[in-house]
Amino acid sequence: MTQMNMIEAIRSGLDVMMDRDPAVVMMGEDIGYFGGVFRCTDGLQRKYGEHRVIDAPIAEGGIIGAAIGMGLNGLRPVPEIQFADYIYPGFDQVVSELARIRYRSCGEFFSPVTIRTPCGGGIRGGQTHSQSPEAIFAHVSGILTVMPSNPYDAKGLLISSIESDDPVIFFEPKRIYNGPFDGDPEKPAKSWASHPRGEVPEGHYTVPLGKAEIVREGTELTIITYGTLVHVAQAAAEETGVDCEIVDIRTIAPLDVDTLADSVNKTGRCVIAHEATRFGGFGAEIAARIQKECFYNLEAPIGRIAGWDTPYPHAFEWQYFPGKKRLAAGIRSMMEVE
Amino acid sequence: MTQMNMIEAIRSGLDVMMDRDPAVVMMGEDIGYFGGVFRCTDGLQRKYGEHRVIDAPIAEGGIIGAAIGMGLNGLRPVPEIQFADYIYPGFDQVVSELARIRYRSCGEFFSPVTIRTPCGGGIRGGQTHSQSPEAIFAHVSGILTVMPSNPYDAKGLLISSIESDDPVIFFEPKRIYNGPFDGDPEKPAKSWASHPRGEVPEGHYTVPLGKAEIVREGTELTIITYGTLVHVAQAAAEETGVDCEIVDIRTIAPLDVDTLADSVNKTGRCVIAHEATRFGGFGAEIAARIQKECFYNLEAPIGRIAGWDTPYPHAFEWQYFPGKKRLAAGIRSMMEVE
Amino acid sequence: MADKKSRLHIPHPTARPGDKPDFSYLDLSPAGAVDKPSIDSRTRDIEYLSSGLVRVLDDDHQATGPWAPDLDPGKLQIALRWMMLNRVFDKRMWQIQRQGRISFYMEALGEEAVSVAQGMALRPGDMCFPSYRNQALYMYRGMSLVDMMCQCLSNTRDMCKGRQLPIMYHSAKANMFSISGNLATQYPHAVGWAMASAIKGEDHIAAAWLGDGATAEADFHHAITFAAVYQAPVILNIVNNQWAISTFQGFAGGERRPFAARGLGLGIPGIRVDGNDFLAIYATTLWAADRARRGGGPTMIELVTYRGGAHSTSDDPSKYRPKDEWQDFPLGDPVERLKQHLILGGQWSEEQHEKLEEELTAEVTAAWKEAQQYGTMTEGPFLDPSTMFDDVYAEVPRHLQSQRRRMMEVEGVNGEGSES
Amino acid sequence: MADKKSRLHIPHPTARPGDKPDFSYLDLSPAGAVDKPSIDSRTRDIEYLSSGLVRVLDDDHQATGPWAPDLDPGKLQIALRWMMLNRVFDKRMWQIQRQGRISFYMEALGEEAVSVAQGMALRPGDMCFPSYRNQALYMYRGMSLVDMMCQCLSNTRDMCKGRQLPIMYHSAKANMFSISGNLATQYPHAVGWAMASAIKGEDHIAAAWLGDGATAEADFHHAITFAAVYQAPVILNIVNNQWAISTFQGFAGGERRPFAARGLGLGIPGIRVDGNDFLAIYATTLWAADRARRGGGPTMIELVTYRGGAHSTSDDPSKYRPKDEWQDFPLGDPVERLKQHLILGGQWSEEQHEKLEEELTAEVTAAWKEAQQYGTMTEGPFLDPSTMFDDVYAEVPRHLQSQRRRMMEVEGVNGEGSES
Ligand SMILES: Cc1ncc(C[n+]2csc(CCOP(=O)(O)OP(=O)(O)O)c2C)c(N)n1
Ligand SMILES: Cc1ncc(C[n+]2csc(CCOP(=O)(O)OP(=O)(O)O)c2C)c(N)n1
Ligand SMILES: [Mg+2]
Ligand SMILES: [Mg+2]
Repeated sequence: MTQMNMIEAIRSGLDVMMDRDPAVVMMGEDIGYFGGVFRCTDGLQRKYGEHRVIDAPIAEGGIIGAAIGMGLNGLRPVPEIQFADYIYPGFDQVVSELARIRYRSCGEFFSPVTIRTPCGGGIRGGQTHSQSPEAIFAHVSGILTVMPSNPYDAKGLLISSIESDDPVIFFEPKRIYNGPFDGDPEKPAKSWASHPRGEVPEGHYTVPLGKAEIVREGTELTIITYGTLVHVAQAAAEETGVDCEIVDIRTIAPLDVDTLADSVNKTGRCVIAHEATRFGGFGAEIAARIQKECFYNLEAPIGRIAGWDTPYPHAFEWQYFPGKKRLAAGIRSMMEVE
Repeated sequence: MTQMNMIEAIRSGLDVMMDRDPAVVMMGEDIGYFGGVFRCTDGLQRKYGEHRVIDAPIAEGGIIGAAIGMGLNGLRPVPEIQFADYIYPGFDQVVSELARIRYRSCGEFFSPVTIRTPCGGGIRGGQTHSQSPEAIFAHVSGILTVMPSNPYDAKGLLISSIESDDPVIFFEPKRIYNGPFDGDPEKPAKSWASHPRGEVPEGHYTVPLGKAEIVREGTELTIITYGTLVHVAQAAAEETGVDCEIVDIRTIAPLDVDTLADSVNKTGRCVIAHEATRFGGFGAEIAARIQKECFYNLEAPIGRIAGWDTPYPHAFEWQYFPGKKRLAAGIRSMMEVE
Repeated sequence: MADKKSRLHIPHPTARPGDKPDFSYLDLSPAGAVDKPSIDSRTRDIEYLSSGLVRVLDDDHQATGPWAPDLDPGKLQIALRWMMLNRVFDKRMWQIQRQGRISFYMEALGEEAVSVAQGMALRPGDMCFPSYRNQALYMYRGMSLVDMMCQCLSNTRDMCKGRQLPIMYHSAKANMFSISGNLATQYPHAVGWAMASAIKGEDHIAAAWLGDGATAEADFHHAITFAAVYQAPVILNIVNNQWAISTFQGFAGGERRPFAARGLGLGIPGIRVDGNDFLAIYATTLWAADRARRGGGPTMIELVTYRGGAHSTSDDPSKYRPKDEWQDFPLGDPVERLKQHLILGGQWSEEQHEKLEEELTAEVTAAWKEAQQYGTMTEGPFLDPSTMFDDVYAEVPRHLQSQRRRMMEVEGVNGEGSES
Repeated sequence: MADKKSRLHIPHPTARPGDKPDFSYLDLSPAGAVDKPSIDSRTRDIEYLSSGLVRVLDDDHQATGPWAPDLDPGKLQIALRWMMLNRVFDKRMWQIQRQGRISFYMEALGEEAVSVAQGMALRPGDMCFPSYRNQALYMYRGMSLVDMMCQCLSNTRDMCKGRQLPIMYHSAKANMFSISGNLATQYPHAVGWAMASAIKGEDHIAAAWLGDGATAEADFHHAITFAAVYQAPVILNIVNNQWAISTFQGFAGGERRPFAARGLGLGIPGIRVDGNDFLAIYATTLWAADRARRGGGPTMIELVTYRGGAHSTSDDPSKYRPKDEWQDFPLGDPVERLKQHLILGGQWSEEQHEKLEEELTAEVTAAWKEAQQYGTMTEGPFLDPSTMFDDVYAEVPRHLQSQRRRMMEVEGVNGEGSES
């Protein structure tokens, strides 16, 4: 076990897989010689060569399209999209091709691509370096959507994703690359060094896809969340003193409904939290399922705390971000419901 | 008043707007000389000239990108995307530009584009001519998303969309272009001729954006739906004998929550129906809101009847399509809940 | 605004319904006129290949010039056979669609030489990323007519298990990729496949096809950019059949420079070839394949041809172009030209031709008879609809298992339709 | 697989950190060497413009050759002033970012001639679609330094009301479009804008800028396709500063043909111009603008320059290129070259230059002082956060009104945070 931050854990996951499987190749903007703008691929080109860690033209659609073709020819490509905000030019290749090839060819062809991309705000990136577009991928059948919340899961889920024969969109919440962030930008940044999930095995291990994790047990209210908000939820729970159970869904699609429903059936109250815009966000799908599965046990309507239905503004990112205050207020007001 | 089918109503709406406002221009694949693969623009190039009804290269991203530029220069472009399944190559221009220009320039720039595109299945189009991608647009702040269910609304909503200074994605459910379809493919096709909403004024009128309509009053259960499913819902309601209230939301974003909530608060039961894949579909957002607004009046969990979470298969479109049988079964089982 | 005259340029085809067909816009070279360079040539030294028109068969059906390939008559007879089969097959399937027995069809009328000649010039280990007008590639690479018909019928033997529109074949065994409904998406796949081949140090190449209209799509640009940057061993074919549904090739930017020139700005050589000249296509494809195999990188090939029929069974070309336009197409009919070439050489005769046509017709009829035994749209056996939940993922996940159960219940008598 | 050697071509820059800079890959022409054709020329007759390098200022700083524009010294002094202002401004803003007083910055070091020369060659009614390195275009078109600084500060006078990253200016009044974070998206906008101008029968043209790296994006292809098809009156500029963050221009396909050639396949003429030569840029831009205005359609201009600084304040170029590479760049420094040209003509002196630099520094200092009065990141006045709900739509819809109320409540003391 070593202490790693999320960048190191992701790099370690890539390293392990490149080492084990010569079919694993990477391609992306600035990922090769330079090692990536967030350094996730630092050193890997030196180690595995520029034919396996490939600098790419600035064409997200081309990166994904070519990666699909590589996957069809026996490779296991792990392209990087520099920011999730820039995945849209490749959206057609994801929706119409990556997600569909196995289906339309009845399994004769498939392309086991894992697209890594940093998402989320809180780094003063403005509206084009802060988005969390997981909901639009979750709606597309044929791909898996994953978002880890800590170094241990990041590496384990990444390895599972690369090993999976299904295509995966792997979102990396960049706000927590360097440390768990509890939603209070005024406080000094914490590092992963002192966090139990910053302890990461150096070798190969997996965290299963499609399995949520209860990161805090509680009896009064369930918070269902993922990514950066897992840490915000923990802080908000502490602050309110409410005995919250916190579930980190980890895989967005397919969703581990049972773990979620069991928790809410136990606590009777549910708050869903994510950073993306609320309207049509992934919280809607969770809420729709939970009200169905837990109808007779719900003591209050399910609440959603999310980014506002606006773009992510540069100056007001902390007003936009569903931080500790907003979450704590949501928890408190839900506890007032009889 | 004339009887029009939905194609004629849309064409009439375009005609009225092109006549009233010289800034209205159209651009799309095969829309000009040929009049569109669904004939929605038939005759308009002859009438308004090839500089206002413009045949375009096969590049959906280019069509939307150029339309945005035209809109920035005082025109009011109404591009057509031949099938909603082909809007994805233009997704980045919609999400990152069309939806954002007003916001990022604080209103100094905006582009009043209305993108028309036929959606939905039931015409043996296979998985790439049958999709209903409204949910992924609904999640994007800064654009409106509209889907009419009949000729009268189609024309009135289209005129409102074109006149709106906000960008609109205007989905046209192609299965009901020629007649209201009740979800039973075995029955002879009905035409709009005998339908009250096939009566369409020839001139200018509007149907307001953002307003749902109660298309059938009832007391026992509310069906919230839009597009083709409005007609399926009516047939299913008849078949079950349950006194359903049916709400046609018409505008997907922004959603007329009040009308929906009032209805469910009255009936105490709610089924949401749409053709798109259920997981992460727009029904999730509706369900999430309804459980919130109507929590204390709900007598049963909200149900969602939707396309399965698979691509839309050519041979099994009627097994995929959430037809009368599936809806009726959903209504019945919900009425069994005490 | 209304009082000023628009200065926008709008491309116009040379003829519309009622007009006399006019192909004066097509730049032609006589057969044999275009030099054949060495495959080591630098792009800038062989730019002439993109503006001339490589032709081998002259007006008298003689093979002539430096590109004339060394192919024995037996091979040419085989080629003729595949082209004829393509045509006979298409004709029958078109009728079958008109009878309402399949939902949709697309024919390759007038473009048969493209698939057959290119199929023959490639090696079995090369990977093809076809468009929907390359059915003869599937045939040539071993897909049976019955299998193709069963795909169009979405029946129990359909390789696509009813999931795809007719004509959207695939065959991993034949190294033929699955056809997509979305134009141009296969182009970057071919480049990525070729990159992988290069990474693995193999000498298989990839080839991709799309239409003149589809060159406007983003994926065309992505593909040529990646192909140029990494010098991928790939052949990028543009089948310029003059039309994209109702839109003539000027709307794809073909008014000023041939499509073959599209990659020049990235250093990709382009060859403009007579797309109805079997020998010229074969020769240019072989040249490009050799070049790619020896590390010379991508080549773009524009195949100048004409869409002899409607775009698809949903289309009516009499609405937008002269009815008999094809008859005036200066590059003629590919089947007729190869036939006459063989006759000229004494290796074929009208009688043999007629007889072969009858044989092929009988073959297609027999295939159709057999195909129907696996089910039609109206008569069983029918595909099991529960298979629609397979292959969305490598394994059927729990939520699809439960949706499958629900679907079976609803389709059954005592259905109940709430969500799973 | 592991035992075979990869055949994939990987582009390599000529020098990496520690290496001697090596610009031998750059094709250069001497000043005056490239002919100036008439604006009526057909694309195929002026292809040479895309491979040569249009230069006016020779090594002795003399203006020479057919492209030498007729510009009086007063105008050149003004141009020099704007270029120097750009540089002084950038330097200060960079420092300010380093002090943590703005969140981000991007400078145009070494590329100042592009914006100033092109700005001067266009008319005020022409519409500009800039990239993030065209700050001098905004300056030249009348945006005050204070306004630009306030934007970077996201303060109460920020034209973007705090919504955009620093440097993402806009000005409708100045016909300067709003900068997007997404590369290349502005390219089709410019073409659409120009199409609208043509449709309306106006003679305004549009101009767009993007970098060498961004040419790989789909929107580049869309833009050139639409521009070619409709002969839109637009100038499509590619600022080839050799680098895209850490990636040299070979990864954008620049190894084999100049970027200026990218439109040739569609019939769009391309001009390759010395991007550090004010006079050459001015002359070529004027030529292209005339051509567009008279109905000649689009022109592509590649401006060959060098990114003198880091990509942005988040970047560290010493990681991927020789530290002093810029010093060896054969086209020199645009400011220095115009300065020497003026000195040579007796219209400028080192003293004047020094004095002007001092003046400009003072001007920037004064502007910074003023800008801070409208607020900084740490000190008020602050923007009202409730404005973040404005301008999502033309009018604030009900759901955003209620989210705004909720936000104000939560930000207040007795917040409650459930959904609206
Ligand atoms: C992305 C996308 N946009 C639009 C269509 C609709 N469409 C199908 S074929 C076609 C015309 C294609 O023309 P071309 O590329 O010239 O090929 P051809 O049919 O002539 O062989 C169009 C517009 C599509 N299938 N995919
Ligand atoms: C769609 C998109 N992809 C990636 C990025 C990240 N990015 C910002 S600038 C840049 C490099 C651009 O290089 P170039 O086009 O040469 O312009 P330069 O910075 O050299 O002026 C990249 C990759 C982006 N902003 N948008
Ligand atoms: Mg075509
Ligand atoms: Mg650059």
